[in-house]
Amino acid sequence: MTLREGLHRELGLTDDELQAIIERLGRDPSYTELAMFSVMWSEHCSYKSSRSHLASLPTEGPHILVGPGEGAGIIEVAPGVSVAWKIESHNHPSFVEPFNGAATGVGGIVRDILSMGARPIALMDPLRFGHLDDARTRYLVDGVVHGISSYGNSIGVPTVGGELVFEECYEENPLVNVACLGLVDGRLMSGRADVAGHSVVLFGSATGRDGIGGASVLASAEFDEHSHEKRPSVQVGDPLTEKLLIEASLELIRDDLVAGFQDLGAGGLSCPTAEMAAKSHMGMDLDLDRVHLREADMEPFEVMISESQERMLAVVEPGNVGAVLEICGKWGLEASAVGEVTSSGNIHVRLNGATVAEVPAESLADEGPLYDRPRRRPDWLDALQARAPGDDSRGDLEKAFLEVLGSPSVASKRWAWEQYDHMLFLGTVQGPGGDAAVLRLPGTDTAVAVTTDGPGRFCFLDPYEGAKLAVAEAARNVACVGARPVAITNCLNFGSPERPEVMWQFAEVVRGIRDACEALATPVTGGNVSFYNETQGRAIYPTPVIGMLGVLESAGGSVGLAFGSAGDALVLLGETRDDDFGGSEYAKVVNHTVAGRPPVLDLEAELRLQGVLIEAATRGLVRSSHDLSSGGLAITLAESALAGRIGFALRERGGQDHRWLFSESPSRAIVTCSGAALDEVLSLASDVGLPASTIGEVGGDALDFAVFALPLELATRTFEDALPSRLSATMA
Amino acid sequence: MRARVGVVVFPGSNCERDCVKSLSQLGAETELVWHDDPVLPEVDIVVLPGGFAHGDYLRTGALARFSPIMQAVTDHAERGGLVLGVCNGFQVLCETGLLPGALHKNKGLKFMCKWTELRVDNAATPFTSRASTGSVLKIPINHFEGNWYCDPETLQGMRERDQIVLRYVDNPNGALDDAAGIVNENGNVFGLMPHPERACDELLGSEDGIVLLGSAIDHVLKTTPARV
Amino acid sequence: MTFSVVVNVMPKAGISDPQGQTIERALPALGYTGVNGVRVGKRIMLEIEAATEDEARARATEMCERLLANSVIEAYEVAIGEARTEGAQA
Amino acid sequence: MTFSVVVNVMPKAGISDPQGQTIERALPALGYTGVNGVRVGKRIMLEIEAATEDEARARATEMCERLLANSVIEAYEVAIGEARTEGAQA
Ligand SMILES: Nc1ncnc2c1ncn2[C@@H]1O[C@H](COP(=O)(O)OP(=O)(O)O)[C@@H](O)[C@H]1O
Ligand SMILES: [Mg+2]
Repeated sequence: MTLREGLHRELGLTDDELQAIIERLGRDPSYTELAMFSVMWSEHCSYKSSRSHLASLPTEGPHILVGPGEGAGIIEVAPGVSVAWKIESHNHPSFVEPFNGAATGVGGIVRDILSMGARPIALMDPLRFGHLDDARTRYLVDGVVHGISSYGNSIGVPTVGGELVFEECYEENPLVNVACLGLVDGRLMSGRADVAGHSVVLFGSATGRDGIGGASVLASAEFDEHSHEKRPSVQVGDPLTEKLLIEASLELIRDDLVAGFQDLGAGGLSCPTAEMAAKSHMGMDLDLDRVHLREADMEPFEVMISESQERMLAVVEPGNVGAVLEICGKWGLEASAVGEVTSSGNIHVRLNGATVAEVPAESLADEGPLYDRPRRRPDWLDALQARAPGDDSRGDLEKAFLEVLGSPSVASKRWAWEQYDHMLFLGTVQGPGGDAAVLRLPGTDTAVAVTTDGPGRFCFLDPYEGAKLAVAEAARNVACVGARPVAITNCLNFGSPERPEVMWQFAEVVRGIRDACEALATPVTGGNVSFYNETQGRAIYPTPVIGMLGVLESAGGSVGLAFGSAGDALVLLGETRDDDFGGSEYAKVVNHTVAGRPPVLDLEAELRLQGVLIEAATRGLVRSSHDLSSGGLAITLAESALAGRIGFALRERGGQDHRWLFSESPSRAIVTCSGAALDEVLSLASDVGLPASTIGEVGGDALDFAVFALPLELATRTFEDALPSRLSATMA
Repeated sequence: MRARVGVVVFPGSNCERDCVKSLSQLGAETELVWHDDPVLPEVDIVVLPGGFAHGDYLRTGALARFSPIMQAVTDHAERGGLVLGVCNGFQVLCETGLLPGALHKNKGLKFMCKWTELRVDNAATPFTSRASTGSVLKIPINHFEGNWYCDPETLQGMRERDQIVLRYVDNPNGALDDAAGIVNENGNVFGLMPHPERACDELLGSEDGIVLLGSAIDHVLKTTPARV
Repeated sequence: MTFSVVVNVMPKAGISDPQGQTIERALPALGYTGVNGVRVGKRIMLEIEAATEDEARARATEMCERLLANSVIEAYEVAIGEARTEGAQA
Repeated sequence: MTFSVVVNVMPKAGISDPQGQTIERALPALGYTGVNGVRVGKRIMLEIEAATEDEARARATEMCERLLANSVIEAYEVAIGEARTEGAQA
């Protein structure tokens, strides 16, 4: 059989890649094989541009049971209590169809967690969009949030936090990242197929022509005489089936019926079959007649690469197949043994007894191309960094404050998170709205804190420094609630890796994450790379989203951001530098500028601050704790006041007013404490050489910044109404 | 003696474990009951928990109503046994006809998860005896379809019989007469949109849910002859 | 024979329809004036095997009464489309 | 004049319809056999003021494209019913 000239290119494979496939097989691939290679060797599945860089990240630590390479990282958070933690992107599908794109993004990450044998217990949704003035953006925001709400709530996994950021650069490339936390439920699973003769059971939704997308050219290539309708590649989520998949999977694992387990995501059936077999140096025979199909007349290549949602693959001892099918049946899921593990090393696919593909599993899973793509520091970067950062004073401080407070990226995200069940499992000690969510793990007394952060503007101005700032901020958020940061997962959102500038940004970001994670002792347990986030050559800001996991000594000891009692002292921890304005919210909102260099981060100072925050929380010294990030001191004070529905008055000020109030120097936090605890808090700081000063006190019903003051009421309205009022412009 | 509670699990239910946890904490003996079972175990209280039975496809509660267990639940209710439907469970009870009315989409057309304040307007039911009439409970809601409706005559009768037991202080979803929780004419079947099981722990924000769940347990202990 | 059946389920007259109201309110901002009385319901299509059209209608009606519509808030109508013989079924 | 307009929105062929599938799977347990191909969509009824039927249709179609249907996954059809003069409007 000869392939139509150029077919591989339409499938996204280069001429060299095709040549490599032919050499590996010693012959031309069949259409089905070519389809399998095209998905397995895609950037998404093979990490061909990113792998060599990611290898430099620290991945080991005393608590890390499983690092990158499996469905999710596994972290032991207390003796015998382990969690799975992972983040994924679903950017492009959410742009095409926001509701279903986001919904199926949730479904995908949940199955990653499930594949480890963990019960998914929490979601986070870091989201980035263009400007809300644009009607299409409003449609996307509404659709994405609705999709996450609809799917996440239905499958019974609470969404406990996230981000909602608005920047022009995301207009044509919104970022829909979703992180999921799971609690290991007994036995840890792994995607392996160790024993020849074990059965391979596919269960969940029927396989349809979903997500075949680009590969649909194969249909016309192979079957020119039929006119195959070009199928929509949008996938529709079925949360009920996903919920049943969760319950059935956990029951199978609890009953010890599963030897190896993996989800079906990108790459469809090709992916878990090839990866599980390759990991165990085994092969698999698959019989496509046994795959339950949604549409009768599907081609073998379609069955092998369909990305139909809500499916899992289990490797099962033959004697257990009956029990497995029975449990699936009880939960109303279709299931069938579609093949068996062999020692051939090949993925051997048959239809009606005839071979349609027979390729080494390792060639699909491990021998994909590896690229060291050219990198070049963008030639515009020097000029950008040399420009003034947008730190001019505009005179009217109160006006500037309200502009920043009401800017969509800073304003309250209640509009989003009230659409999410964030309380299920009776573990949400601190839900959305604070620095990090605090979760008491079901059935245990252990609590963890989770947050995500990804300061795209900082990374745009300096990817290396920006990435360090991202990790530091995420760790600081976790430390604020009193948790010790222990590990990260990360989602790296970038433009096209084929552009040297983007590849340079990528390498710099990875280097920044590495350095920060090493300094903060928070290894990387896995993550996701999303390239090609660009439209007409205009890439998004390099946007690493860091998902930080922290551990608390006791759930009851966590600290929130809300001010507590009148008379409590306001203590500013850390050092404020006057010129930390590059990429700041003030520069952007008040001066419409994104330029200069990002704030300077000293990782040693950061560690000292976090140490003090954790210690102060653990000893029960502080009533509230909140880091300084977007919008600087002014916004941090306002958020804590609004959350506690109580005002404050500043007594101290430093330097020029707008600099003192809006500079975004990192490694700072505001804690409040009673007069009785004040000395101890101050000495905790001075013991480690951390600057600390009492700058005012809690009380009253005004935000009193000394240089101006305004009623709590007004600030509340500005903060709470900003998103709903902009979004309701033409919502339907 | 302990009150025995059966918590029904439909495909798509998700609050069953939370109900078990909170009720056990209050001293009840709890067990999960699979929807496909045609018989109920020996229980004093049946709980239909929150979640998305059958995905809420077609209408909330529409398919769950046909689960084999629902006949047994109906029989239990007709014998005077207590039935508590929380959120999705309330929707199932309305579809089944054990409670009047129907629940449609929230007036804002958004899912809502938030704390609400509820006024107890009838403290003389088996589910509210620990409260006093007029007292206010802080309990969260978590739903898309909590906008309760019934026809005017039905409403008239329900008001006369004080069947609207809980009313929102600040109606979040458009429910008729601010209804958050209602009972049947006998008072032994109670449906409410808010989640009392989520409000049984100060660490999570409130313990007011204990008032409702505890009342039901009290009722069982008071009215059931001691078991051996 | 197999009958194509369409069931339309609409909110009953007099019952508030938040979905319809929301669309109606959104329309002027999109430049559509002079649109009123927006009501949103469901359209359910099914294929029923039955000997006669009357039987198909009777079964569809019963399904509406018991399942497809909630008579407290919804009204339904049933329309029977073309019939096909079994063999032709997809 | 005021035209009664009906818009039917259904999932496109090839797009999975979990709701329809779930209902279909549930039916046998409720005693309904021989029911297949269940698809669930939306039915939207509205009243449009327009000078002619063609104008009403054109506006309804545009509204479908922009708001009422999601053309990525849904197909729609527009039907124009009777017209009434302004005075008779409800
Ligand atoms: N899309 C979202 N979904 C859920 N919660 C969100 C979302 N966006 C923001 N939040 C919550 O709002 C709060 C403020 O977010 P953010 O300003 O990003 O926090 P921080 O600056 O501390 O990182 C956090 O608790 C966050 O979890
Ligand atoms: Mg913070």
